[in-house]
Amino acid sequence: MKKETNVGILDAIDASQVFAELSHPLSGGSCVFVGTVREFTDSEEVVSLEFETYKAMALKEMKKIANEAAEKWKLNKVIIRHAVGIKQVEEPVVIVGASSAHRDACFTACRYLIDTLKERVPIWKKEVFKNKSVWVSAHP
Amino acid sequence: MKKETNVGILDAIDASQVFAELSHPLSGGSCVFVGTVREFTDSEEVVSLEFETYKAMALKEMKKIANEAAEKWKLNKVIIRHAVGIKQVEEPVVIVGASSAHRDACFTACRYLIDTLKERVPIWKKEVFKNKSVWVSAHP
Amino acid sequence: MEVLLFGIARDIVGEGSFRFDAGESAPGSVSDLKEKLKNIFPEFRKLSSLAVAVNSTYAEDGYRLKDGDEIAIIPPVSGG
Amino acid sequence: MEVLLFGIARDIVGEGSFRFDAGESAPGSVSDLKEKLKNIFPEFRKLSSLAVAVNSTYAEDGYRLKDGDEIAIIPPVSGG
Repeated sequence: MKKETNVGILDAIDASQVFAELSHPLSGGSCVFVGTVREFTDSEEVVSLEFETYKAMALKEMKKIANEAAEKWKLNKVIIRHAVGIKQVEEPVVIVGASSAHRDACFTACRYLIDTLKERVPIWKKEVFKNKSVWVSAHP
Repeated sequence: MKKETNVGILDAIDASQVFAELSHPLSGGSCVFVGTVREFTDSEEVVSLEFETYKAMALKEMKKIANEAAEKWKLNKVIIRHAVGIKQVEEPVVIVGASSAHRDACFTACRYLIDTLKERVPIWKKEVFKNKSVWVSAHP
Repeated sequence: MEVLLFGIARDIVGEGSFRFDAGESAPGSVSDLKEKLKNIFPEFRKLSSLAVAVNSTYAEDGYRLKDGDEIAIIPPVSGG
Repeated sequence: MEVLLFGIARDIVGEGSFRFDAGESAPGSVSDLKEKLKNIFPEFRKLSSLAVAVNSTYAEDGYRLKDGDEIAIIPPVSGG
């Protein structure tokens, strides 16, 4: 596959260069989603989020997801990056994006990237509230 | 309406701060689309694009579109900006984005912003090829 | 009555605006304006669409043009 | 046989890994591993789901665990 894909597990997400990174002479557009820490979950105030990962597997799954997207749609570049460690409200924790000749492909692919990452990539999020902390989605 | 909307007609699009601008403590994510100049249109090599606008009306329509999106979906911030003048291959010409508590809203809104901008905002694009130039969409 | 011209509309007329003399020849409505323009410049008939803005808002065909209105011809838009 | 633990799995066991002694008590397959773990630590039964990765790839229940496999317990993921 000749598509350029770029995945990573990082201490912090820098969104400032993502559109420059996705830029390609054959692309008419890029679509990027950034996930950030929200202040409230079910009206409970979140102090911070803690992310941990099984890094070797996470990188492998992210690479698979990027390649799947590049096979499903005509993309020129794909990026998937996730942060680990303690994150405060408004901090970015994940960034996914794609560039393509026509906007349909990059929009649909971008949505696929984040939806599939949430389903499959071994990353665990603990919500820290004032008086307790909870591993998200752990229990039904 | 209390949503923050920000529209503009500019000489150049700077995508580096857009996620910082869309950041909001009640947002769990932001979706941004950037349109760039593509090297080929129907396999003809594009030298550059020239954009002109009816600025007063363009700003008014962009504001309307941002407000429509903020009424249709639960958004915390909305951005719509378009460049004018001569643009080379890979240069950004338009940026639209939204942030929201849940990602469904910002993805759907972002798509609405760019689709509706293309339908209604009075901006005209001339494709400059080696031996001719064409006002895009002018003729059937 | 002055009409602002953009994009291919400006190229067809050869200037950034077009003036109708007051009196009989001045168009009374948006549809009248479009028709008169197409008669003077037949190239307008070849466009995919033709809209008119009054005071920087899209105007319906039936809108009656008034003194002081800012009028603009909007050929097919192609932003993005 | 050592099993890597992450997230709530690590909290349940109280350590980052768990060791099965060789011989009879060592699980032979992925499903066997899950069952043995649930018997030793009943808290695993309360989770929304429980997956196993072998050599950093999701493994089917029927997979036969081999010497040298890197084995990890994958509780419900929650990235993004």
